Amino acid sequence: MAIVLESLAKIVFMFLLIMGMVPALIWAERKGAAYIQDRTGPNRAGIGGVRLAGLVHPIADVLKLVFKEDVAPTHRHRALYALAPWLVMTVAVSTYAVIPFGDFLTLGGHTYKLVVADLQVGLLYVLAVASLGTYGIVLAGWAANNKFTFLGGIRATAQMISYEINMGLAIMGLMLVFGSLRLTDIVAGQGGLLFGWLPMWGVVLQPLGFALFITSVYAETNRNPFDLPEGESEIVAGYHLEYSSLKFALFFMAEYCHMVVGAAMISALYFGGYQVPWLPRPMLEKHAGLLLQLVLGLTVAASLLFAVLFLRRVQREKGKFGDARDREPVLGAAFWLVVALAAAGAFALRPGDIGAAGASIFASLFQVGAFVGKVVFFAWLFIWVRWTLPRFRYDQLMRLGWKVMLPLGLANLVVTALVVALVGSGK
Amino acid sequence: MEAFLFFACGALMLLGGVMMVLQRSAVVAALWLVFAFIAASGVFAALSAPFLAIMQVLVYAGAIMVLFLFVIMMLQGPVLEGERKRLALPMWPAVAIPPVAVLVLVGGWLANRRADALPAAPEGFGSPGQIATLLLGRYLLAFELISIVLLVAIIGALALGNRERKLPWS
Amino acid sequence: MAKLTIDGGAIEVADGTSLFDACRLARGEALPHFCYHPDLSIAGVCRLCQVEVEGMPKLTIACNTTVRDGMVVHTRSEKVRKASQQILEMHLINHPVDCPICDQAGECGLQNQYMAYGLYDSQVAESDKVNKAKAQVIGPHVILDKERCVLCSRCVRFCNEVTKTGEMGIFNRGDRAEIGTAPGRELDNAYSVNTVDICPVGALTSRDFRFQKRVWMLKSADGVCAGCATGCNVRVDHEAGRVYRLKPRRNAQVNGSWMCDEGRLTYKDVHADDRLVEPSWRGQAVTWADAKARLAEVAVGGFALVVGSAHQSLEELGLLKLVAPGAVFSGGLAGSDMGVGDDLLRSADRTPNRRGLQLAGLPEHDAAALAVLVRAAKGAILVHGGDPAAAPEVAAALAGRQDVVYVGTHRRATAQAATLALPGATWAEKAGIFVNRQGRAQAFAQAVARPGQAREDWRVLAELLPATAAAPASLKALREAVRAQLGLGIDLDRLPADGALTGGEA
Amino acid sequence: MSFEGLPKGSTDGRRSPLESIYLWEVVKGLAVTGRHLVHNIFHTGEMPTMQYPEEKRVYGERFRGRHRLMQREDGTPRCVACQMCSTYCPADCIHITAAEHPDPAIEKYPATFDIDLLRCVYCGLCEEACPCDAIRLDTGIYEIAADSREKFVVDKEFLLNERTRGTR
Repeated sequence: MAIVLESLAKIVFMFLLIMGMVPALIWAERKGAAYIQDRTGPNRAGIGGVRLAGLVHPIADVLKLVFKEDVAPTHRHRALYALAPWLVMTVAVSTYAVIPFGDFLTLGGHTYKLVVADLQVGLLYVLAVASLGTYGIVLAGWAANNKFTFLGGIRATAQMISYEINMGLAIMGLMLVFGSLRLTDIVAGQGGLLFGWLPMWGVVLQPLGFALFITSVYAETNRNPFDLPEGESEIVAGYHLEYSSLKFALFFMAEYCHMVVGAAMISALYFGGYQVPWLPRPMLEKHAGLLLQLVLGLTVAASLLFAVLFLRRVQREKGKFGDARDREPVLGAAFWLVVALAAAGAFALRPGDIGAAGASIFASLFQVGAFVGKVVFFAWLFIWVRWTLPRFRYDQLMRLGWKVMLPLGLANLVVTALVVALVGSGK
Repeated sequence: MEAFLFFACGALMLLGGVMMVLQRSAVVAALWLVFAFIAASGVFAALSAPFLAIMQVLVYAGAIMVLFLFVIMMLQGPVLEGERKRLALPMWPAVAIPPVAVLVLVGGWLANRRADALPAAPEGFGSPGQIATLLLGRYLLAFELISIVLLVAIIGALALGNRERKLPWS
Repeated sequence: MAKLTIDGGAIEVADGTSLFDACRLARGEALPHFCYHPDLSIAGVCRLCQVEVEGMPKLTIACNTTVRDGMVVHTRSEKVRKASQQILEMHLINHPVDCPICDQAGECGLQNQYMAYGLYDSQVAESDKVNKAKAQVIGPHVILDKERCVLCSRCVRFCNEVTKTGEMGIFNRGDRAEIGTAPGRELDNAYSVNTVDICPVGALTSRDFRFQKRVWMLKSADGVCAGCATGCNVRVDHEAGRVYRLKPRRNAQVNGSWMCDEGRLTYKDVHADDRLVEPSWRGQAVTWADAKARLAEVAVGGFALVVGSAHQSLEELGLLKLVAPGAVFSGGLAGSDMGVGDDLLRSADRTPNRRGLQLAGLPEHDAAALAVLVRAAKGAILVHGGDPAAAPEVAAALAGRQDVVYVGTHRRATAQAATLALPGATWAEKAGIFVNRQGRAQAFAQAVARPGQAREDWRVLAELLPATAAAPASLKALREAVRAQLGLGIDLDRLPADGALTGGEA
Repeated sequence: MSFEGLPKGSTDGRRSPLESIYLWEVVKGLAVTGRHLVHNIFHTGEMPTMQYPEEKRVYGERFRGRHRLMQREDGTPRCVACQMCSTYCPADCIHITAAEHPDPAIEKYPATFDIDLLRCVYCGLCEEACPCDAIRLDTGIYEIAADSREKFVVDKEFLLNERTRGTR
């Protein structure tokens, strides 16, 4: 029974993490795109005049999508049309099962591994589940019985097949280096230092593999510059053109879930996952108190900075709107001052001596934080790339996949195999 | 637990297979086949062979059937008029096959139930390492021969598909 | 014959021709003019048709000059152009130029000629103009605006020469001269709106058409007035499916340039509220598909009695004969639709095609005789057009019968009495031929679209044809069939512009 | 097409080896967008975006906004229902029915004067055509929105009233 509860807790944690990141990412996408394009971005929806720089918009979006009429084409294939969005969403979420979000957590003398399912063949599981994601998109395109969605589905199939192979080749190089298909092994293997100073991350050991992998991940998630299944300019909105309301919301969420999965995979495989460079677990536990104080100190400084920024806005925009929105900078400044005070209070309580158990928990949390930080960065990279690069043409996409990346992947595999055979694996 | 998983997945696999045969629409039939593959992967998992289970999904469901679906769609286009129709009435008895088969299976298992009927899987059974050792050690020759057969098959398919045109090497 | 040179070209015309007509022939268009009218006497008051004749010391007006052999005439010389310009300017001195609110704008002689020859910058300030009475009601159909008048005297001559009633005259002198009705008189003759037609400016406007539509928005179709047996040629002015007015079309053989006021208002019947716009079965509206099914029910044994009407076109009457070869035929109520006639244009017979009825061989019956026929009918009855049930005897005979099919345009007594009423088209909504009291076959064209589900009558009748008869494929084929059936010697599909006589004056 | 003025590298169709790898170019692109992002985060006030309902762009005096009907001294429309505007209107959006005015000096007035604002293309030909200066597009109103098509059809009273905004 305990194992069920433990798994359940981990599943809930992972699910909440992803679902929490989705609205945040949507916000980052919209606001980031706006700032990159010298626009203001979403700033209208607000609660009592507080707009949180557009953060209220995802909530408004959800409300809108929930209450919208579900318009569906008459000539659809009913069952598959209804199935497709759930398939996409399920596949997007279930990938997380094998990704370790931390090393372990010791609570009450019991050690818990911070991964939902530590599969022997975790890496293959990720690939298998990701490959099933194609079905959702293909079926959405086919069942809606519309030429444009259909073309989107066709594009998605060909694209996914092409890039899955490259993704597998890239991962095989990594597998050779770390000698395991178990994701926890791979992450654990990235904790060491190369030549005594360089973190032994996947990206250092497999730079070409990393380039191939990240490109394939972008293609697999259908994100720009590989979002041809959507291709607004030629096929309107591709496979999800005929979906509306909650069904559309599922596709939309699934895209961001895929992004988080992709980001988590990149950080776990090539950027050491939860590993903090130069701070291995024993070091973390040893200097836990110091680190905690450092974190609190930084929090105080950052909150004060934010508070000052808001106070400047208070001064500058006094009575600009003449309504509830004028309250916003005041509330912002107050909030950050309270945070700064709270952090300063915690700092003053001298958390330096939190004991061995506390140190262990702190170390685990710190590692989880490091993992989440990496995931956030790579998720942001997805957005950043989207608003930087133009979309590929379909023939370019195919040429890149089959004529450039496939030979490179094979070469990488051969070289890696030779080196591993000569030098020995990272184990 | 394993036995339950085995029979449940087996039943689902049979259901998938029968439904695939009964479908009028090629696309839906392909999907039922995918369903059967995933159920087969469950059977492998129940038999303590996770590598095979995952490979079943990855290779058959994730790659081969996607290609099939791609080809079907390319040739056929969006939903055809007849595809939304239900199954023809005389076909329905065929749907009864999986439950009957499951009943027979479960009955057989119950009749011969002995605690030690199923030998425990040896350590490392079905792991990638073991399979690799087998494939690249004991069965290397067979493995390579199969590879050659597959290669010949691919070339043959190309030759047949391109019969009208002049092949570059002929 | 006189040979003369006009604008450098030689032309030969009959002796006694006016120079105006000779110039029209030579130029291909008429000289600018206000007062000249082919069906009125020559007044020569507008001075606009002046031409230069070599050998004459001054310019001369063409309308009042008769051609002479060897004349050399210039109509486009600088001198003529300048004269036209100056005369037009004079006409405009006291003209209010209220074209935006003037109904004549768009078909105004002053406007058109001023655009062609005018002096565009007037030398007269608006404040210097002599103001006269505006918008005076001078008769039941006509409104007078004295300011706009250019004193061409056409209306005065019309009242004196055509109707010989003499209501109108020009009063006062100089720039105070103005048009008006004689003291104590109203412009109330039966042809009064013709003055509006001939008025070259907007001085006389029709009360019926006033402000209804700007004339440049109207489209026209050539029609024949269905108001009486005279068959005046008319122009049906319509826009967006609605007829706005009828204007006479010149046909020297029938109506000259005129038509009566009563005939002008016949278009109102086309847009009447009681139009039959959908098939109706026992008073319930049904679709055409249903109506066809019901028809098979009613006319299961063919028709025993077919009643036509003098309101229908010649083609329809001819087709009627084919619908039920063995039936008893009637031309409807004899002596129905009679009014007051006069010796100018109006006939006492207010049906457009009674001669056609006679040509088609449908004898008319009085109410009692028709009632007897109805009672005697041992099969279904087909009534096409007209309203025979307006006569109480006929209505009584029809009452209670469940096999009466009516094809017509209005929901009147016969439509109410019929079991199945099918909507046909009025004269404005179909093409056809009427034979007038002279026996002259005249074609009219379709002007507007049919309302609701109404169809062309001949297409409706073609549905009723027995299986043995071939339905005509087009109106052209139908005309040919009718011509052959009635033994007419004229091509009904290509009638001359002024009609063709079918034989013998009535 | 002329390529004059463009840097040479972008016109000759050949790429340097570094450019052909593409990845380095991606990084350069990311640097450009990143620069904009960071700059905008710290200089939110400098963006050219207008906060629309609060801030409004000032249009020139010749801007053609929603129509209005001019009045005589007594408040009746100047329009004499000559239908020049509806004749000239390329969008066929003006519908007038004329009627007899009791004053023979005015003679004709519009009984109804409807403009379908959805059909209007704001070309201003109606005010060009009007002989009485009765219709003008000088209100400067451009916020024309409503929740039903019927509300976009505005009538004489609406157009005469100087206090009306947008649509009905």
